[in-house]
Formats: sequence, C-alpha cells, structure tokens
Amino acid sequence: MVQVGLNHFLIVSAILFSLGIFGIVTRKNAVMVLMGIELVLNSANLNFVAFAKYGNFGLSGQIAALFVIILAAAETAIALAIVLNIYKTFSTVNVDEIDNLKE
Amino acid sequence: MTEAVLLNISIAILLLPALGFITLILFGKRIPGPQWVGTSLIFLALCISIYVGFGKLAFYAGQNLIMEGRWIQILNVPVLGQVNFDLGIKLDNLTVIMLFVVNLISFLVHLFSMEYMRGDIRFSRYYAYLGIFTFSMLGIVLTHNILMMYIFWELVGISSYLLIGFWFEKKSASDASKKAFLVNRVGDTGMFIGIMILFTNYHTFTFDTIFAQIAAGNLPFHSSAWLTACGIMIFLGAVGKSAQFPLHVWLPDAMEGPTPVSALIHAATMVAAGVYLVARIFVMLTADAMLTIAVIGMITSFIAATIALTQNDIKKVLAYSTVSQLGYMIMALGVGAYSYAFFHLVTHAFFKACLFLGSGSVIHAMHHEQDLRKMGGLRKKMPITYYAFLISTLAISGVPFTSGFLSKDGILAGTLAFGSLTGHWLIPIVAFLVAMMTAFYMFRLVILAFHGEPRDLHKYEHAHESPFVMAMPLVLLSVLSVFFWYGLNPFNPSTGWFLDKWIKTPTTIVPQNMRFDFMKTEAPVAGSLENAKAGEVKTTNAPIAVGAPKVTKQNESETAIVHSEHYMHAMHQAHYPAMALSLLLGGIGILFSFLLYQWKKIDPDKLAESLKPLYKLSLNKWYFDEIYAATFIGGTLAFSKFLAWFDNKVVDGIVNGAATLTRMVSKLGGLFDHVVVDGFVNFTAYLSGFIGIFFRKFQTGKVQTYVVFVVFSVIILLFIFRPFF
Amino acid sequence: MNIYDIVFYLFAAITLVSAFFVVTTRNIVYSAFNLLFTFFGVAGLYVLLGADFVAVVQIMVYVGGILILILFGVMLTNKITNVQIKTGTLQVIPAVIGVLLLAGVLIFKVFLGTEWKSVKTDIPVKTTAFALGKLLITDYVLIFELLGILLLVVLIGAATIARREK
Amino acid sequence: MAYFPILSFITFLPILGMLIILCIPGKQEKFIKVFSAVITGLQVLLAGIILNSYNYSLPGVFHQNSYQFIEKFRWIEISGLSWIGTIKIDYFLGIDGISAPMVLLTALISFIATLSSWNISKSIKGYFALFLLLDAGMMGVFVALDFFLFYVFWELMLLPMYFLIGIWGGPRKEYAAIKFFIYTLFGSVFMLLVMIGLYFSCTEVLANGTRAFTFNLIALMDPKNYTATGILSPFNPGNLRFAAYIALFVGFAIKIPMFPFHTWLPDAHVEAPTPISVILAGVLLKMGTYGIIRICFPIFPEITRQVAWYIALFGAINIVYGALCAMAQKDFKKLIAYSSVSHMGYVLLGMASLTTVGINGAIFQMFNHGTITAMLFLLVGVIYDRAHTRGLDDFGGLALKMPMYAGFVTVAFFAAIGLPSMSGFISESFVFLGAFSVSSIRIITIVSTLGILLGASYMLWALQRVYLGKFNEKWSALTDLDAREYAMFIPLTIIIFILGIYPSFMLNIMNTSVNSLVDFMNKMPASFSALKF
Repeated sequence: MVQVGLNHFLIVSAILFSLGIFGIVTRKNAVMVLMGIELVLNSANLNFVAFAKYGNFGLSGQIAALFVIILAAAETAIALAIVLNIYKTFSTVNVDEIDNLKE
Repeated sequence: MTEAVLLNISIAILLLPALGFITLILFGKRIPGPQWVGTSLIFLALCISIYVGFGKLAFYAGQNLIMEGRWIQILNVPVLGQVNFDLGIKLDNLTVIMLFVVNLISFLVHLFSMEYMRGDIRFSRYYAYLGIFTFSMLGIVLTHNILMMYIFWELVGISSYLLIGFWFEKKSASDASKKAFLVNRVGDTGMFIGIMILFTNYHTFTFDTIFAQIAAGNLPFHSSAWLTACGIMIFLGAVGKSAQFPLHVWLPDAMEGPTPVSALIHAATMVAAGVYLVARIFVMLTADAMLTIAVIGMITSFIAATIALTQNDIKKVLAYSTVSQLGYMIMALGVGAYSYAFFHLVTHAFFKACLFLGSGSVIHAMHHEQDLRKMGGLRKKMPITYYAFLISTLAISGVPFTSGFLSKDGILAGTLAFGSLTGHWLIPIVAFLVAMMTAFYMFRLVILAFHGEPRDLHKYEHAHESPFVMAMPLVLLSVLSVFFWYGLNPFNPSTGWFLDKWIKTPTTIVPQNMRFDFMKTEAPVAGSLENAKAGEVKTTNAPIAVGAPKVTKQNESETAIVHSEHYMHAMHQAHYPAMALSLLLGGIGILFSFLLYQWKKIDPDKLAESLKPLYKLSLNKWYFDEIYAATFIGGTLAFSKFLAWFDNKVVDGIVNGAATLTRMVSKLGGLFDHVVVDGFVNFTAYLSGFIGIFFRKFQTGKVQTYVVFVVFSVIILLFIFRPFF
Repeated sequence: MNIYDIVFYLFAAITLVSAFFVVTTRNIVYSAFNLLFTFFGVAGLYVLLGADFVAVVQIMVYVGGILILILFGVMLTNKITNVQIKTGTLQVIPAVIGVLLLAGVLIFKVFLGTEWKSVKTDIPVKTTAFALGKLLITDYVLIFELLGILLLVVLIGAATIARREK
Repeated sequence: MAYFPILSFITFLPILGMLIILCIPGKQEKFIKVFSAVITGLQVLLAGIILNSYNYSLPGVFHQNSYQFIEKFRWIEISGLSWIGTIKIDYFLGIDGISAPMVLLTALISFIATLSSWNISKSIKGYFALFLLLDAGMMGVFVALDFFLFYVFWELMLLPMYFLIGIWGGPRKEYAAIKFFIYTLFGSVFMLLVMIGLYFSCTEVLANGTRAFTFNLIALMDPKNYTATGILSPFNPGNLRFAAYIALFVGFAIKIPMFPFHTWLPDAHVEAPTPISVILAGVLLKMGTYGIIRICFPIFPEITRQVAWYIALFGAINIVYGALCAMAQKDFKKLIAYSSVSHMGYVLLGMASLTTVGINGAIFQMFNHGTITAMLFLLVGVIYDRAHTRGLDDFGGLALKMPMYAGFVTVAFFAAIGLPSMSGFISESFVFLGAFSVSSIRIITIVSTLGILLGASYMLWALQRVYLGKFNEKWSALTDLDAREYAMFIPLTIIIFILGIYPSFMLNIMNTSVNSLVDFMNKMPASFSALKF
C-alpha cells in the first residue's frame, strides 16, 4: 500500500464530487439538492487545499478554499430563501414539479 | 389606221366588259336597269371589234400585230439573267375573227337575257357575271402568251362557275357548277404542267418566242418525248374546257345554268376556247400528240353523239351535240385540218348559239319546261323561233347552202385524207357515222319540239312567240348560218375569203422526224428559221418599261406555209367523196328521224326496246358519272377520310402517345420524387422531428436534468480533449 | 503504514460513507445529520493537509452556519408534524450510470492520468492563520472586500426574498 | 437620312402600349380596345413609312451594309469567363427584302386581328396586354439580326400565345394550348442548342481588330469567320453541321407546320379565338419558313443543297396531305387549318427549289397566305360569332341571307385556290415554275400540282355546303356584315387583288435580296471546297 499522497486526496475529492452530483440529480427535494451542492463544493475545496499542500502554491489554495466557503454560505442563504419562496408559491419544494423553465 | 391604234382599241374591247363587271358588282343594286349598262358596253365592244376586224383583215391580213409590256420582271436572276413575265396582245386573223364572234354572241345573249332573265332576284349580278365572262374570254382570244392565256382560262372557269351556279339555291345547280369547275381544273392542272415545261426551257411564255426556239431545234429538255408530252399536257387544258373525253362530263350538267348562259358559254365561246388553244399551239404539236388529239376528238364526238340520240331534255340534246361538235373540231386539229377546225368553230358558234337561244325561247314560252316529250306543235305558235331553229339545224346537219355544210365537209375531207395518208381509217369512219347521227338527233329534236301535235295542251295554250329582243338574236344568228358569209361557192369553201385570205394552216415547227409524213417539208422552211432568229433577238432586247408597251409586226406570209403537195393532193381528192358521202349519210339520218318521229313509220319505243342495252347505255350517258363517282370522287373522298383518320389517330396519336408516354414517365418521376426524394426529405423532417421530440424530453425545465446533461457533456468533452491517457 | 495514513483513511472513510448516506437516505433529516459527518470528515482531511485554519472555518461555517440553515429550511418546508419527511428520487438509473462514469473519468482520466508535479513539502507544524490573514489583507484584499460586500448583499437579499409578501 | 430607330420603334411600340394598358383600369373596355387599335394602326403606319423609304436595290441577306434601317449596339457584354472569354450579344436590327414583306404582314395582320378582337368579352385588359406583347414578339423575330435576339423574341412570342389560347380559347383550350406550347418549345430547344453551337464556332472582327465569338447572323453566314475547331465549323472535319441543320430545321418545321409536326395546328386553330387564329395563321406560321430562309439557308448552304430534295418532298406531302385532310373535315375552322398546312407546303416547295423564281414565290406565298388565310379565319369567325357553330353541314344557303358576306367569302375562297387576278395565283405559279425548273424535284412538283385540284375541291365543296343550296331556315336571324367587319375585309380584299394584278409591288421588294440569296447559295459550297472544306 502506497503512502498517502496527492492522489489519495484527489480520489476522495472525486468520489465526493460524484456523490454530490448524484444527490443533485436524483433528489426531488430542493433542500436535498442544496446538500448535494454543498458536497460538490466541499470536494472542490478539498482539491484546493490538497494542491496547496502538494502543488507548492503556498497558501493561495487555502485562501481560495476560504473564499469558496464564504460563497457557499452566501449561496446557501440565498438558495434557502428561494426555496422558502417557492414553497410559498407552489406549496411544494419538489423540483420535478417546478418546471416553469420549460415554457 | 396604224397598227398601234388597232392594238390599243383592242385593249379597249378587252376592258369594256371588265368595266361593266366592276360597275355592276359594286353598284349593281343601285343602278336602275343594270341590263342596259352591260348590254351597251358590250355593244360598244362589238362595234370596236368590228372596226378592228375590218382594219386588220383589210389592211394587215398578212401580218400579226403584237403589243407587249412587262408585267413582272425579275432582274439579275442567277444563271438566267433576267426573267420577264409579259402582258401582251397579239392580233392575227384568228384573233380578230374570234373577237367578233365572242362579242357578237355575247351581245346577242345580253340582249336575249333582258327578257329571259327579267325579274330574277339577282338580275344585276347576272349581267356582272356575263361581263366578267366576256372579259375573260376576250382575254383568252387576245393574249400573246400562254401564261396570260392560263390566267384568262381560269377566269373563264370561275365565271362559268358563277354562271352555272347562278341559281345556287338549287342543289343541282351548285353541284353542277362545282363539277364544272373541278373537272376543268383537272385539265388546267395538266395545262399548267405544260406551261411549266415551256417556261423551264425557254424562260418565257410568249408563244412566238417559244415557237421560234423550238423551230431553231431547241427542244424541251432536248428530247422529242418532252415536246410531245408538253403538247399533250397543254391539250389537257383544252380537254377540260372543250369538254373532251374523258372530261366531258361537266358540260351536260352545266345546263343547270340559265339558257342564254348555255348559249354563250357552253355552246359558242368558252368551250371553243379549248379548240382555240389547240389551234394556238398547233405548230408545236408532234405527230404523236396530234394523233392523240385526233383520237380523243374522235372518241368524244362518237360518245356524245350516241348519247344525244336518246336524251329527252332539249338542252341536254344540245349539250351533247355541242360536245360532239367540239370533238369534231379537236379531231380536225388532230388530223391537221387546222383551217377547217377553226372554220367549224366559227360556224358552229353561230348556229349552236342560235339553237340554244332558240331552245331558250321555247323554254321561256313553255314556262321552263325542258322535256321534249311534253312539247310538240310549237311551229304554229312560234314561227320565228321555228325557222331560225330549223336553219341552224340544217346547218349543224351539214345540209348544203349552210355554213355548217362548208365547215363540216372540210373536216370530213380532212379526216378522209388523213385516213388515206396514214392508214388510220377509223377516224374518218367514225366521223361519218357521227355526221349521220348528228343529222338524226337534231331533226328528232326539231320534230319533237315543233312538229306534230302538242303533247301538253295546257302548256301549249300558254305558249307564245318571244318578244323582239329574244327573236332578233335568233334571226341574226340563223342568217349567219348561211354559206355566203364565208365564200361565194356553196360547195367549196377553200376558195372563199374566209379560208383563202384569212385562215391558213400554219407550218408546223417541230423537227422533221416528229411530223406526220404528209406534213414534212422538203427543205427547212426559211421563214420559220428567220422568224426564229427574230424571236431570239427580241428576247434579248433591252427591257421594256411597264407602261410603254412595244409594238411589233410580224409578217405572217412567212410563217403561213401550207402542207406538202402530197397532202394538198390528198385533200383535194378527198373533197368530193367526202361531200357525197356526208350528204348521203346526212340524208339518211334526216330520213330516219322523219320516219321515226314525223311519219311514225317505226315506233321509237319498240326500237329502243329491241336495242335495250345500247339504248340504256346511251340514255345513261355511258354511265360516266356513275363510274367517276365510284372511282375518282369516291376514291378521293375515301382516301381523304382515311387520311383524316390517319392524321387524327396515327400522326396525332403518336404525338399524343408521346405526350402520354412523357406523362407516364413524369408520373413515374413524380412517384419517384414523391416516394424517394420527397420521402427522404420527409424522413429528414421526421427524423429531426423525432430527434426534437427526443431531445424535448431532455428539455424538461428541470434543473436536475440539465445537470445530468452538463455532466455527460463534461465527460464527453473530457474524452474529446484528453483522449490519450 | 504510518499513523498519518491511518488517520487519512479514517477521515476519508467518514467523509465518503456519510456523504453516501447524505445522497441516498430517503429521510431528509437523516441526510442533514449525515452531512454533518461529511463536513467533519472533510475538516479532518484539511487538518491532514496542514490547513488548520481552513479546517476550523469549515467546522464553524458549515456545521455552525450552513447546516443549521439547511435544517431550518427542512423544518420550514416540511411540516414537522408530517411523518413523511422522506423525499422521492428521480432518474436514479441514469444518474447512477452518469455518476459512475463521471467518477471513473475524474479518477482515472483526470486525476490519476495527470502527472501532477507534486512537491513533497513538509508543512511546518504551526498555524497558518497568521500567514492567511496577512495574505487576505495584502494580495487578496480586493476579493476579501468584495466578499464582504457580497455577504452584505446576500444578507439583505435573502431576507428580502424569504420575506412573506402581503 | 436622319437616324431614327424606326425598327425599334415598330417593335417596342406594342410593348409600350401593353404597359399603358396595364395602367388603365380594366373597366375601361372601350378605351382599351380603341387604344390597342390605335397602337397597331400606328404600327401599320410605321410599316408604311418603312416601305416608303425602302431602297429596292440593296440586297441585304449576307451583306451587313446593305441591310436597311440598321440599329446595332452592344446589348450584353460579360467578360472574364474563363475559356469562353467574353460574351458579347448585340442588339442588332435591320431588314432586307426577305423580312420587309414579313414586317408589313405582321403590322397589317395585327391591326386586323385587333379589329376582330372586338367581340372578346372575357378580361379585356389581360387579353389586349398579351396581344400587344405577342405583336411585339412577332415583329421582333422578323427584324432581329442577332441570333440571340432572334431567339429572345421567338420565345417572347410563345408565352402570350399560350395564354391567349389557353384562356380565351374554346372548349379544349387547355389541351390545345399545352400542345402548341410544348411543340414549339420542343423546337426552340433544338434551336437553342444549335445557336450555342454556332456561337462557339464563329468569330467576328470587333472594332478594335480582335476577334470574338458572335451571335451575329450575318457574320455566321460567312464561312471565313468560322474557327478551325468549332463544332459547327465547316473547317472542322468532324463537324456536326448536318445534325445541327436537321435540329434547326425541325425547330422551324414545327412552326410551319411541316408534316409530321403539324398536328398542333388544327387543335390550336380550332380552340383559339378568331383573332388568335388569324395571328397564328397569318404571321406565326411564317416565322418557321422565314427562319429557314433567314437562318438555315445562308448559314448552312452546303447542307441545304444536300437536303433540298427532302424539303421539296415534305413540301409536296404537306400540299397533298393537307388538302386531303381538309377535304374530310366537318369543322370549318379545321378545314381552313388543314388548308394552311397545304398552303405552307407551297412555301416549302418553293424554297426547296433554290431558284430565284421559286424563292420569290415562296416568300410571296408567305405574304399571300398570311392575308388570305387571315381573311378566311375572319370569315369563319363572323358566322361563329353569330351562329356559335362551325359545322360545315349545319349551314346552307347563307349566300341568300348574307350576300355581302358571301361575296367576301367567295373572294377569299377563290384567292385560296389560286385564282388568277388574286395574289395566291402569282405565288403558287412562281413556286411551281421555280420548282419545276429543278430537274431533281420535277416529279415532286408534278405531284404537287394535285394540290391545285384538291384545293379547289375542298374549298368549293365547303363553299357549296355552307353558302349555296337551299337556305337553312334555322339561321334566319343571322345578319349581314357590320361596319367593323367591312373594315377588316375590305383592306384584305384590296390587297389580294392589287397583289394579284400587279405583283411587282411586292416582288420588287424581295427580288434583289432573293437573287442575292440564290447567288450566295449557288456559290457557297464551291468556296467551301476551295477552303478545304
């Protein structure tokens, strides 16, 4: 078994990313979709940090990760506000029933 | 009296009837008394023609006067140089005599018609037609070239068409006029071919120039056969117009026209035009052509005479007698008795016109009854008509002291001489037979109409002598049928001025080896050669401007060289036997008719019964009409029907078939287009629609679906951009 | 296999397993709690990567902020009295295929297929907070300020959107 | 002479008239009719002016300088087309003795057809607009001296004719119109092919001394202008001149119409309205023979001499066949249509003689047939207007009821059967005299003289059936001619008689040109062999 290195982290990140995508795609509930997005963002952050360590980029990777976290928080706040609004409008948060984009 | 004056006033003779025609056709309905317009103009023409005739015969009897002017001129023709179509008139003795004859008879017919045609709904039109006819006939007589002759020939045809069909309401009249025109056209077509032969070789139509060329040895297409053919072709025109076998069928039918018209056209003038034409081309006829002509004339005279024996319609008898007499003249030309043929033409014109006008007078008196079987005894009611008719009948039967005796005897002598010289004895035999039959049927006519007891009392009661304008022409014409107008010797015309001074047989100009033996001359005739040279010079003269006609004089004595001594001798020898024989046979004929019809010694019906097949043949005119109807007319009509069918079904069928085929191909193409090409297009549309529908499924409006796409796209893009690891 | 490796695998396992449950559990509340473990796991991995400050921020922001927000969202949109808090799933099979493909591609094609120029550096065992703070107010000051404004806008915006309109 | 583009004027005047008519509201029917009559009348006037200032001594034919009223300038010029180089098409008009009678005829017949169009009731505006367009096309064909221009006018005439038959025609008008159109188009396609072939075989010296391909008909007549390798060049040993000649001839023969391409004619005539029949018989048929004389003969003289016998043969077939078919017809118009076939046979026969007299006769016959047949169709139109039937057996004795009409009928019929003193006689005689003088076609000519006889037969038979005999009481309501009809017939009658009595009137116009043409035809093959043809 090889020593844990960059690739290990990348693999973890990849799997996490995939799971996040899976969540986004499969779940009906808008909140669940939001959770999937958080997973994806986390996987991205993991990559940033991993490259920051192994890629000799100094701390810039970590800074980016920080920014992403901040954006994720903002995004979640806005998204949840929207979800609430949707719920008020459609009385549901199931995304498959909300297909107004179609028209 | 110069020649120019004579020529110019002859043009006036020609144009006066034309003037009458134009005036009457345009303003006829507005002119009161249209008959006076036509009659006075023709009277003027008659006076002038007498003047011309007198001037010509008295001062220029030995010369031909010619005036010509350019009609159509084609310059710079490749190879030929210059081609001229001339208009011209030629005054020779033949012409001036014919001018007089035509004008006189025309005038008398005009006069006669005033009473006869009074009250007809197209009275002015009738006089207009008479005018155009006289004009055309005079044109034939006057012209100096064969094209003009053809032109007037056709015009005569059309005027005869108009006059025969004058009462066109009658089907029979319009049929007859059509038949006359078409049968004439058959002959005319042949004549035109003859003209084409001449023009092709000589590039001119002028008789004298053509004859000069032939005399100089320049034969058509350098072949004597063509010369013969040319003569026969032109003779075909005469066959048509002079009602010769086999084109004689129109003339009896032409009696549907008014009777004065029959007198003018179908007895005296128009039908004589054929004889006149043959006389004009006489010099260029070869022995073969002449023999053909003689045989045709013989057949015609015989057939017509046999038919005339049994006809019951007064005009039909006269019509067939006319055909028979025309056959005589043609036969005379064929046997070389040129002068007697023309002589007979003139005498026949007078007595036949008299006979027709007499029959017109009878018909008029009998209220348009033409059947001989319903007449009889009219002698007492119509003495003037009777005596005029009788004199003419004597003339046509060849009784001495009449003009007919003189001319007929000459012809018989000619045939006899011909028979003795060439061995063609059939011709004189038939000629004498016909003379006998003529005497018989003419007296039959007279006896049935004028002698005996009236058979139709009702009509007889109303019959009356015709008024002056109808009687006067009869008297005049019967007087002209007496011998002393033509010569003082009542038994030998050749010493009279008519034949001695005026009419002479011209020398034929065909090569020696193509003549009858008796027409050969020992040495080439100097005059004709000289004439030939003169003719040649004339054609190369500087072109004459239209409107300034050239007048030439020709010395006739040079051209008028008579037959060889041999022939003259034979002719002289034949004269008295012929006279005796004709007198005998004529007497037998007259006697028979008296036996049959006057004294009733023999019952004609029984005779007819005993000779039934012959009688039927004669009565039905040898079935010529039926045969022609079955063969030529029926054949042409059937062929035209077939061709119309062929055209409609086959030719057009091919076209339509091609169209149908094209349409089928195009349908196939359309089908291909529809199924394959269009199918492909539709398939594409369907496919894109299908794809659209397919992709529409992805366009769900759901964010998640889009995410899926994004993911797949990313995968694909990754594969695309990073393929190598 | 040293202790570092063991810790890594531990955290990785926590992260992935809990993440798996996040996306597969039908009950939304369970998902939310599983998400908590995932965040922790990731935070642990950050630590292993020498990013202590980021790890702390991760826990504070995600666990303390975002997760709470999500729970609020769950609560507000699903009646708590409603027993059925489960959520349905969509397009599971294409999603599974797609995700497997994606994971495969990412792992084998991108990450393992790329020859990363990895530099083995020993990260000093000291906090990175100081250095990060320095970077934030020097090199990245503009972004830092912009993010501040963004957060303000989000604050107002979220409030506005979520506000019940009458 | 002060330069005045009189030919352009006479050609485009009707188009101008058409444009004006298109601007007039369709309800102004009377005005449209009068206006069209004025336009065509002006055309006659112009034709008269042309005739008046025509110089009889200039031959034309293949001397460009001796054409008259020439208008020539570059019309289309497209340069830089790879191997073709430059396409140059001239607007080139001019007349000589061959086209001058046709110009006169076109103007005259158009005017008379306009008068006879008075009874058209359907869509007056469209009718007269198309009619004038047709007029322009016909006139253009006769004055064009550039092959391309000729072709343009040829096609220009086709389309209005199609609509005039197809819209204003009788019961089977669509069939007839389509048949006419396809037939003619079929011919045009051949013509187009040959035209293009000739273009790429012949060059012309330009003003700047260089040579360029040309459509100029006069340049095409001169063998010196041909390139060594052109597909239709006489100097190319493998040239296709014979095939091209046949193709071109067929193109024209359809128009004549020559047996066996004649079947469109009876249909077109029967279905077309009277004035269109008049135009069709009077002018359109002449375009075929005109094309042969103007294009086939001088451009392919050596082949013309080779095939002259066949042309004569077809002429004779036309004469006899047409006459026999006419005899069997029951429809008056069809009878006259077939008589046209027969009469156009004379033109073919005369042309085939290649003699001055024959070709003079042929061109003269073209003119005479134009006037005589036009008159015949007008006469049929008169009873058709009144009785609405054309069956020959439906009538009888009309001469009693309509004597003036019957008078004109008699004149026209006798003119048609070539009675002397009427124009038809001169032309037919010339044709026969010319043809007979050529030994190879002598027998054919003799057979053709049957036409004289057969022509008289069917004409007189028809005359008898319709006009003579007992009056058919069914038609007692018929009236005699009115003033407008007199205005149509009197000029034609006068022309028929004048040209019959003094034919030099017309013969002088064409004579010089015909002589020149015959001379050219006779010499040309010799000079080809001198040029190693």
